[in-house]
Amino acid sequence: MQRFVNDPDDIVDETVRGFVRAHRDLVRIDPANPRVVVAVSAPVKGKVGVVTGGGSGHEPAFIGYTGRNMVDAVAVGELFSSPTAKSFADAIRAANGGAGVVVLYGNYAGDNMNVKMAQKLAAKDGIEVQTVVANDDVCSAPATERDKRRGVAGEIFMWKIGGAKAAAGASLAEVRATAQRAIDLCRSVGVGLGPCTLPTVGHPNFQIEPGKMEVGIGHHGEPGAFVTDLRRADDVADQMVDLVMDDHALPAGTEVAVLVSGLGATPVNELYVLYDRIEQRIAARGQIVHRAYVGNYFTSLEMVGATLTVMALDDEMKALLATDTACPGF
Amino acid sequence: MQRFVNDPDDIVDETVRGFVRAHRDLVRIDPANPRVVVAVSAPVKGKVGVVTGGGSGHEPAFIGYTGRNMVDAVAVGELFSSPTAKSFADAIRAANGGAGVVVLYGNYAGDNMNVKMAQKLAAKDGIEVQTVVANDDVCSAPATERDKRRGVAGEIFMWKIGGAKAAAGASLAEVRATAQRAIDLCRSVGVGLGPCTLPTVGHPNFQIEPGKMEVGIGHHGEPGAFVTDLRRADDVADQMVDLVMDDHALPAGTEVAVLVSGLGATPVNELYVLYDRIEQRIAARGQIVHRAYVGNYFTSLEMVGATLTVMALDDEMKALLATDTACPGF
Amino acid sequence: MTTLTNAASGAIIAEVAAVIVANKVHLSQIDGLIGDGDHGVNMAKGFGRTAERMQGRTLTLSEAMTELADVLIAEIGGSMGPLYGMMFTDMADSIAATPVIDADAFGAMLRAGRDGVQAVGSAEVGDKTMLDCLVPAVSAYDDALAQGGDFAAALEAMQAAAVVGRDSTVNLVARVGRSARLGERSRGVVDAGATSCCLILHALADGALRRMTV
Amino acid sequence: MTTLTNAASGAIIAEVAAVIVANKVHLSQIDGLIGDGDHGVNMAKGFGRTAERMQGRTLTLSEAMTELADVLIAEIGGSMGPLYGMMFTDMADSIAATPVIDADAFGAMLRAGRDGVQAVGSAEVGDKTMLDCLVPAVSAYDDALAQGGDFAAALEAMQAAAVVGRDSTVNLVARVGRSARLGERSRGVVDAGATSCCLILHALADGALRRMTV
Ligand SMILES: Nc1ncnc2c1ncn2[C@@H]1O[C@H](COP(=O)(O)OP(=O)(O)O)[C@@H](O)[C@H]1O
Ligand SMILES: Nc1ncnc2c1ncn2[C@@H]1O[C@H](COP(=O)(O)OP(=O)(O)O)[C@@H](O)[C@H]1O
Ligand SMILES: [Mg+2]
Ligand SMILES: [Mg+2]
Ligand SMILES: [Mg+2]
Ligand SMILES: [Mg+2]
Repeated sequence: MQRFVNDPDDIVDETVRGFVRAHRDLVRIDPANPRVVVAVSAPVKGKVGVVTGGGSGHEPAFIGYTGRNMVDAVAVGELFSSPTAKSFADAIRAANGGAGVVVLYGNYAGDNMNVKMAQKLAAKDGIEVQTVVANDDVCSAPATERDKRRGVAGEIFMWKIGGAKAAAGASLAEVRATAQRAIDLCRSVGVGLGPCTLPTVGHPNFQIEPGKMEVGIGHHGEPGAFVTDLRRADDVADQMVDLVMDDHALPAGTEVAVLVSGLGATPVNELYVLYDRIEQRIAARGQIVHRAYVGNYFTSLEMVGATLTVMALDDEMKALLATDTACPGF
Repeated sequence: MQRFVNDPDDIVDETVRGFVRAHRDLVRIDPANPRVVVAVSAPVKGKVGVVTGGGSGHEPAFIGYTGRNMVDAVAVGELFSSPTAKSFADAIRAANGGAGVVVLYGNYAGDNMNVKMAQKLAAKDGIEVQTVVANDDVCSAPATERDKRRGVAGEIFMWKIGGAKAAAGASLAEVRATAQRAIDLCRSVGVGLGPCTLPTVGHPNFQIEPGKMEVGIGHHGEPGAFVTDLRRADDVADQMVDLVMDDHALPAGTEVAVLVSGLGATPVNELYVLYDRIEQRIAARGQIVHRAYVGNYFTSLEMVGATLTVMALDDEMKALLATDTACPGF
Repeated sequence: MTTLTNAASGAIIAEVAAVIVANKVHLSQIDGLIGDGDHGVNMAKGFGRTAERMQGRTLTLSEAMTELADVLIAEIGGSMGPLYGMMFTDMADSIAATPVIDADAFGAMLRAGRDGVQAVGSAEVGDKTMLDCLVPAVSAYDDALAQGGDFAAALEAMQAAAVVGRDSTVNLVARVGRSARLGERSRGVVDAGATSCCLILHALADGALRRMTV
Repeated sequence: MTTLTNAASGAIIAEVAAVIVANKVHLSQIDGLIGDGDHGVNMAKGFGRTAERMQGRTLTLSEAMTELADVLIAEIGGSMGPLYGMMFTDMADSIAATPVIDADAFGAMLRAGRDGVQAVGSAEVGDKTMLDCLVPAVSAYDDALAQGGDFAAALEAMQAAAVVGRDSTVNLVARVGRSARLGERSRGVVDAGATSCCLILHALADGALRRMTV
């Protein structure tokens, strides 16, 4: 494995330590739990706490979105594995400013279980906890079973909107409802061109044949909608837009925010090649790109590929998206 | 090739187009030259213009550092190939606010030639041009031949400092001198674990055997100081720090800025694993990290590996580094 | 009546842990076939740490189970943390106030554990998970008692049913967890969680059988 | 006296371009051995575009060279843009005011081109570059004239020396440019730039020889 690694079992602890060292102006480690990253600004008295968490290996997600007017505390799991219920509970405690805490996380079995348990643990401390489960990945289940869909890069918009709403002084119910609306307005799709390897496992977690691509792939290599020939970037971009926008079914003239993220090993210039076509295709379908993000925002170790997220906007969402934030991930 | 690409010959034009679409709040394409990216804020009347340029494939460098209080205009070359003299000249014209233009670029044969010619072309238009040639890569030549060293990720600090100084209203001579001092205060080293492939060429431009690493590798795969066994991340980090800091020879207590950049395909978490040790090693050697940047700041397509840049700081450099900037790359 | 003393049975959990640690590589290998190959690592980490922390202390069975559950919930995460964490939490709670555990109390404990796993994981028998071992094993225990069997006979019936349940996963297609990604390709291989569950139930029953007093 | 009419010789550059375009793959293959494999692509792009833009227009030799230089400088970049760009700029400038080019004027033009390459690239003979072809070829031209040879003889001497110069790069170690990264490993292979330079000088001389008037 051509990697920078010490003992593979230590990679998560070292990542968190290095991360907090590098960004100590914005984040710190929870003294109660080395697997919880907390914004230096948190907790803010009277503000709804915003928490997320998930497996590691997606950096800058999840920890990178901790900061001012963003997520207050993040529970950190092993590579591609849910954080413990205790870490979620400690993150909830660290974020708690007395106005309740909202946990904004992705729809994965382990996360669902651990958040559920953390909620009970926090309830014992008298902290009111509400949750939003992101399910923006269109290929992970049909539209009729949206609750089965996985959460992917749309979570970044959910955090940004939820963080901004909480910073604006909204109540727990309001923050929850707004973050829920944010993720409801998001649709995402991933395209995988190459696998990644967990350092503790030592071999790729799946295979993609040269010349093929897996459309609809998940953030841990979950199987896509189909495997097909890898075509020209413009065709791939068109297909990604169509998958997302067909599911979205937005009225003509809707403004959208677009996020194109590399999965880890795809060069940044290719993301811009995709984006060049994505914006044109969205325009051709009648929607208007209000704002775009292109880069490595939500990765899967060194997977080769990219994800597209499109979020429909209205005036409130635009204002919240424009809220000034400070976090290492943006 | 598992890539998002149309005609490989179009990749640069499409990258620039996608980039400017995505970041139109900050940048635009020069109407006179599709290979010149200009800050929407430029030119600023009476301000010294700041220009850079280089081959493509290093995104977000170079174009990503165009913006407010940063670089005013960037000349864009083919993949790993210097921009034309005309593009450098057009970038100089686009950045020119009447107070002269400083070109802050890296020490490569093609860039040296094209900038030299562009300077002559701009002189015909009556624009005063001065240059700073970055040479922060310690392994590319011995300390006694610093003028032969290549410019690498230290350029980012040079741009940030030069951009901030120009924004502060300094004269051409002052901006040049300050940017020169910034790069003189920088030392960098790269470690390569895997090669990259130019889409137009179709095979890797060099090889690194599994289990080996190339210490001192350049941004285009230029050969390193030596090839050795790939060791534990902590050992690699120590070696990188020692190479950079031995060359630096800074007094104890010196504050430094640190930039760790992935080369393209190394997962972000590994950069933090390296950084965790880098900061400790720097501290053990007696210097103090004032500020750190960790991420994909200056890449080489999908090369596997990382670079370390350490910049010595004084009060002026700290103030300039803290200047508020807006560009897609940060 | 045959019973088990709660106070004297904490070491059963150390024995369960020893079995899991001994099967670390085996469990990871099975998980590697259709999962991500870490089940043995995850399990050995949680159970091994508990065994270490129990060393030199005398715990009741319910205390030891709570200790194990706490490690799983606080330090393991993933799916195993909550699944086995809730199983042992609910088993511990069910006997916490029972100094002398008879066959009925033991059965109630098993049912509590099973229900805990189902409550947190929302999986069903047939989904190719640990439940395909746990659910029939607990039923076999209950059935043996209902049919007039004694404590020991019920435990042995549970062990036998656990093996059958574990092996039933070979012909199943995974519908939850990581292996579900493979669909039909997940058939033909035993489930890792069912395998660890079978090991746990066996060690638990063996420990109980060895400590029974009349 | 044998001369060349500037006004009637623009097409020589189209002929030079045709030779480069025809050798696109060959040049890239050579560059691929110890460089990045794009020399043919870079050259064909610059020379080919110039040929296209010259089509249907009648240019003088100096105008055609300026046209070529402008494309190289404005559209090719890299190292070839400035190197061949300055070579043709300086050659064009040297004959721009010379309607009738005699052997001396042609020699001055060659020297101007050589000096242009050296000024912009700062390389030396022996560095394994196009200069290993260009410098001895220009010297051979001068020497032939100095030794009493006529225009045609000088051009032929230049062609012969260009081949020898090109082949001299086989045994050199690259000290500048991309191949320098390979050090000793760059020995044994001909230099791509020297190869293209040899093609250019040959086509230039052939074009001149065909157009000479007495
Ligand atoms: N919802 C669930 N209910 C019960 N058991 C489950 C559930 N999801 C997964 N499992 C069990 O977990 C096992 C895998 O455990 P492990 O490898 O440790 O976790 P992970 O899949 O996160 O790597 C599976 O073999 C299966 O038996
Ligand atoms: N400083 C220089 N002076 C003269 N020729 C040079 C110089 N640097 C490189 N060359 C020539 O350039 C050739 C390579 O050209 P090309 O492949 O088009 O550019 P690149 O190396 O940028 O890919 C080399 O074979 C060499 O002859
Ligand atoms: Mg796992
Ligand atoms: Mg597993
Ligand atoms: Mg090249
Ligand atoms: Mg080349």
